[in-house]
Amino acid sequence: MTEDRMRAVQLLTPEGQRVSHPDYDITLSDSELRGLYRDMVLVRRIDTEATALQRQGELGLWASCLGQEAAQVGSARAMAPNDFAFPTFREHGVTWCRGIAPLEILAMFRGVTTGGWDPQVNKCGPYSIVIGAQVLHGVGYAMGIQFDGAEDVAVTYFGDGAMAQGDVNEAFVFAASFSAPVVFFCQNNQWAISQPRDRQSNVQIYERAAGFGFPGVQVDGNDVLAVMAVTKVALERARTGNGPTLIEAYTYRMGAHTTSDDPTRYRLAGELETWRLRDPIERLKVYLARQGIADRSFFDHIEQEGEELALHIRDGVRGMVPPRPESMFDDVYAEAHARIDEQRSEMLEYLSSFQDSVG
Amino acid sequence: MTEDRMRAVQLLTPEGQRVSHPDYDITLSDSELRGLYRDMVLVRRIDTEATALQRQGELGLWASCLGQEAAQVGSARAMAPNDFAFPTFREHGVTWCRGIAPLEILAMFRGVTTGGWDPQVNKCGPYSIVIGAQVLHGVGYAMGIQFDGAEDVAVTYFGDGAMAQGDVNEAFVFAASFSAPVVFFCQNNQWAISQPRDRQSNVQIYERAAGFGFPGVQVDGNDVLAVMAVTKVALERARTGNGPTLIEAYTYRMGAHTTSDDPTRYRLAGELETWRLRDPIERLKVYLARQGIADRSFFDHIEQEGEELALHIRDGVRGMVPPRPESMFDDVYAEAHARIDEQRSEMLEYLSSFQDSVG
Amino acid sequence: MVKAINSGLRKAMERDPKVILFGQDIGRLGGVFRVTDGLQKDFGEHRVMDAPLAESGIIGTAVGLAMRGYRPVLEIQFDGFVYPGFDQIVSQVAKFHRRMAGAIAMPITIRIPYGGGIGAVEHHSESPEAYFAHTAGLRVLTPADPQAAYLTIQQAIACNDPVIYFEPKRRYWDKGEVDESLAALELGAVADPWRARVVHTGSDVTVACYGPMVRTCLEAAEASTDISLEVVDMQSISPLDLETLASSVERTSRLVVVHEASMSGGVGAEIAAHISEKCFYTLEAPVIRVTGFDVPYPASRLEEYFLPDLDRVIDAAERVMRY
Amino acid sequence: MVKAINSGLRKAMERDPKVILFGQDIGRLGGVFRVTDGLQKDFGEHRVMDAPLAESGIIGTAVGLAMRGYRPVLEIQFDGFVYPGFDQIVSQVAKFHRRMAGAIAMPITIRIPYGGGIGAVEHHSESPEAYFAHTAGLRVLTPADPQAAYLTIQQAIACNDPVIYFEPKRRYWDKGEVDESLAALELGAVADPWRARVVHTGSDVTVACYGPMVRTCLEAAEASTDISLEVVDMQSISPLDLETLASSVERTSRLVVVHEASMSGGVGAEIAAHISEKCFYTLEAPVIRVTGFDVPYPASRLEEYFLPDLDRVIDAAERVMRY
Ligand SMILES: Cc1ncc(C[n+]2csc(CCOP(=O)(O)OP(=O)(O)O)c2C)c(N)n1
Ligand SMILES: Cc1ncc(C[n+]2csc(CCOP(=O)(O)OP(=O)(O)O)c2C)c(N)n1
Ligand SMILES: [Mg+2]
Ligand SMILES: [Mg+2]
Repeated sequence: MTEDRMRAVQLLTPEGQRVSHPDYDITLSDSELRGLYRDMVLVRRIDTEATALQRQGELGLWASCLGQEAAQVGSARAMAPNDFAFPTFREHGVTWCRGIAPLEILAMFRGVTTGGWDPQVNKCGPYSIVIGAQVLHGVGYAMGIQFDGAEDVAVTYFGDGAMAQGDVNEAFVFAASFSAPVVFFCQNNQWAISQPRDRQSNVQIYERAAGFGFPGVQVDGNDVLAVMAVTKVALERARTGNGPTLIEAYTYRMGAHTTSDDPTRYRLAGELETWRLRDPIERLKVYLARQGIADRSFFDHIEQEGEELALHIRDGVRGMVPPRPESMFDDVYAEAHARIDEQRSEMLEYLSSFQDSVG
Repeated sequence: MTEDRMRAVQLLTPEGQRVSHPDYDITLSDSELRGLYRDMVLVRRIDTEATALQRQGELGLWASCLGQEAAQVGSARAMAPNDFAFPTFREHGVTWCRGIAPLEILAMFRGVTTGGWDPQVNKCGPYSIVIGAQVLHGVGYAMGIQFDGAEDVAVTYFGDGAMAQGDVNEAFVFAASFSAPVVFFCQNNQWAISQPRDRQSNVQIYERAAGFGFPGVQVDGNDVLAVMAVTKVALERARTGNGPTLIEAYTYRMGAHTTSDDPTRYRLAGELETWRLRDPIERLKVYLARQGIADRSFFDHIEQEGEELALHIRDGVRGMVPPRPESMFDDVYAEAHARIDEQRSEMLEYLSSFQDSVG
Repeated sequence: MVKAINSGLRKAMERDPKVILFGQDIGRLGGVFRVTDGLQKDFGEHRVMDAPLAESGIIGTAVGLAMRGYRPVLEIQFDGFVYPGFDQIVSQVAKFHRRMAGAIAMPITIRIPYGGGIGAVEHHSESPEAYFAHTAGLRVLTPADPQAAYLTIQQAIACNDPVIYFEPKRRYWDKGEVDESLAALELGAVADPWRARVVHTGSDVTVACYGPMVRTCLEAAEASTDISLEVVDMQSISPLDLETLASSVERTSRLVVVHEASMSGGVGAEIAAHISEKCFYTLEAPVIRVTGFDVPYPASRLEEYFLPDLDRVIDAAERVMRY
Repeated sequence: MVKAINSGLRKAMERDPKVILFGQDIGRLGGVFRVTDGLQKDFGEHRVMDAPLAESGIIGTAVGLAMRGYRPVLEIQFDGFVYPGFDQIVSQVAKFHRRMAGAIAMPITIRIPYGGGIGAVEHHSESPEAYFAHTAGLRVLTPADPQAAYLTIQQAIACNDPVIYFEPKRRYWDKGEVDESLAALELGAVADPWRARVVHTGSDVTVACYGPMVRTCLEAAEASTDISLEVVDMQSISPLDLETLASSVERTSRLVVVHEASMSGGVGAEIAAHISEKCFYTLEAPVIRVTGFDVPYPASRLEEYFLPDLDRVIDAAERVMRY
């Protein structure tokens, strides 16, 4: 662990101290810095609220991003509007930054839809659940950027566990082969459900990249400034035709894998304590306060904004209209399909037979 | 190319000159050296004969190993009897060294069987056609060796093209994770059908290993001594509990991909000429002759043995009995299966209806 | 049922030291459904192994383990995650015995929690059994109740052929008597896993079903007052015991087939095609299928409309009676 | 037929600059069957791209290309090599439109040379169409002759849904008139790829078939003197145009279904189940299936016994006539 962190790029220590790095730096305006803080706090508030809603039976499941706010917000805020994000089911910080409404996300976890937003509007793909699959989509999208002669970049998100999947490694091969403008952003949150990262391999994740022919870099994933700095460099590299980069954001999943999980079965409480000291939000807060970039009233204001957001979410989730039964036949095909039409009619006829018998 | 070969371990130059290497060496008796020569010549003879038989319509297909004899023989002869080989469809040199009768191989290419030998007898798996699949089998077998507390090693063969497959990369992950006693032997013959190796990635194949947490080494694949030396080290490493090694044998597919292929569509004749000068058999022959390890009569004798083998193959292939139609129901399941029995009877009944009408 | 499978796995491991379990999170966590709970503790890390997150890797290495004489029992975490391992199953596991001309067997059991009804997110409620039932070289089993699960998991593991073992996850928490004194491997014809079982006798309509739908059909049989339903639990999806089913249909002369998977090309098609052929003169009505629709599994708030339920089964029975 | 598909691809590429071809060895080599011969030369390396040797990678990147507005046409080298890409097809390509609530389409065509009869080695003669036909969200097409191939490949590419396009490789070298003046996308009902085609009229027995078996069944129809066979080329395997088939069966009252794939759970099961239900009162004999057996595709010297041929089709027709 200590050794790992030696290699990780850091610009802000856990104690909120700004440090320098020989290769990476970033200059942000005060309002940008406050913006990052706001993003992280609000994302955490959404996360807390969703966890609560799941406990109350309002959501079927929730996958918490607690502790990973800096990795997600820092990388997503580094992106240009036309860059495209490919998230997994845990990237609430990413979708937040891309401008996807939190209720769109919660609708999926409530089970009223399997997806929803138009990826072209916010340049953000759907939550991917099959581990690794979306990484190939990102590479393909990046190949498309290249063919278009455009300067956008695709950013694909995945976890430490995903590094084992064939799809992720094939994505590395294709990206290298086509020198595609893609950033591979791996959040190493130390766990793939119950499987600890360090049992999978004796080398660091970022080291995988070199053997595929592109650079890898490890960044302190709880340091929003470092994450942003490193991501910006990778984006620039891709944008200027120099191909992919693998970023390993070294972070920690502070919550359970999902609300169905019981992490006490496989990890020690002490580990969580250690990581609490590295909380991504706290360290930025200390820095902002110490530098006089933000004051009490700012922090209170964000707190307040969070409460309002939570209320909005709560009401929104509870008020979600259950989908019409026959909507399951929508969007299966983009063009007319006889079998679908037939089955839809059969269902409607069957359902109306009940109404008759009731009426 | 020149740069590549700088890194490749070499003990015998294309001119048949014995050279030394700081990390690898090998000492072989004269009879062992003559044995390697004999293996390579006979394997090439089998290969030539099979190609001819295919042209005559006796085989459905043939995948030639021309030019890869040193890589195959050198690695396979490095193995201990209880080590286990996992070949692809091109490893005729490997199966030869494992003691699989050439006619067993040819039976598959003739289409009278989809396989045959008992892998336990010669410790050699079937020819694998789906690219990359057998590499995982090798890792699993190696895990089994480990659980048994045995000291055997699994050697998996695959090509440069296979490096792109998810299965091969997953095999690297599993092998590293379990520190399995396996050697990954990649014959980089510069081509995956029409796709040249150097378009796939800007780094060398052996470099892939480091990022998975085990060593990779590049060897001159046309130098049987170097291949054997490097393989022996990798085997020893695995045998003593130190896990996998990736060996990249840098070689060349001198023939077409298979007898169905037409390489003139995608590669220049000059390339072949360059590689002819690096012929694996010629260089050992020069070395043996120059060192007085073998003389004219030995070479003639091997030539003669080759002719006899070719004759044996020719007769054997032509004399192969076509399988009984109902044999397609054999070995689908190891235990009784009602549906299979039913369909077998139906087939036999149907076929006998013809005999009736004829008789 | 979770407990029954757990006990069955334990029995199999006690019986044969070559039986090893391999899958994601099956060790300390005991699997996301706790099916392997406590087994790593009791049998050690070499016999209950957590695998890296790669299904093709899990199945592919199992082929190698089987070649080395092991009897791997794999867990795929959810139905929707078996597809990355499809190639290894279809081209390797299913064909290896043939490719080796019978010289070695592939006694691999692949456990897959499957089906819907638990309010899950995408990819967690699928019924992919038809893909495997269409694949020569594989066997496919699915238990309907805890007792069957306890026995058939042991029989699957003892079988020298590869078995895809589909566990109906919505029935995981079903309680039921499990007689652990029964010796699974010595029951012979009494509990032949490859035979269908008549689990409810009736005279008007035969209802063929398997896995999660057996309980649904039994409930329909209880609830159906006018029409007498005979419920046949197919149990083995491949090979299908169509003989037992046909003899039920010979008595009732009507058949309804029920499964969760989409209708087109589902296992019900094979059952209907076969029975329509073999019982041509007996059938007084066409075989009717009650299944999921030909759409991707819907969002969970819609699953009650997707999944066949008691009403739809009875409705179908009424329809076949109308002929 | 190779030439016809080549021409169809060329037309599609000329019509829409977003159409790109992606696959192993399709560039300079022109594909192992030369289907893409000359296209890289004429359209450039960006529109006809050689892919690394990884099927999941090819299909997965195509999803991303489609998200970027491209219309990828993929080549899988042989039937037996589609399985490593199965997950991307089943969980991504098939479900993406739904997952995006219709916001974007997945106009991906996956070309797969399939079927046996060419004396090939293992994995080169398979008929995996049933897996895809059972998967909601996909369409599955297979042409039977050069003219159909020329038209339907263009229609498949123009379709906004993903289409698995199975090319009957043993018919690649079939010659036949191809009228290239026909505008594939404007033919409408005249050449609707989703409708079955009656390719030979007859009065006694309907024979349903598709792809490579159409020629076999046509030959049977020619050879059958006593029994008059009506041959229906299903053409679209998903969705199946069972309406057209049923109306033929209403005339003949007998049906034989023919395909190369294994019988159990094959497409023939769906056809037989459906027709047995819908034509219950018309059928004078059970629907009989003439198919490959439930074994892995055998060594090539056995394939003549595995594959349905003229004799087996006529034999089946005789059997249904005997009822
Ligand atoms: C192909 C596949 N296999 C298994 C799963 C079940 N699963 C969901 S999340 C997860 C662990 C993922 O770990 P990691 O990639 O580190 O991401 P994290 O959950 O830590 O964000 C597993 C095994 C899945 N979703 N997809
Ligand atoms: C999964 C899969 N995809 C495609 C093929 C078709 N194919 C056979 S050999 C080959 C090229 C293999 O190249 P390489 O791995 O370098 O081995 P080599 O042929 O050079 O020995 C391809 C694409 C296959 N056999 N398996
Ligand atoms: Mg993780
Ligand atoms: Mg090669």
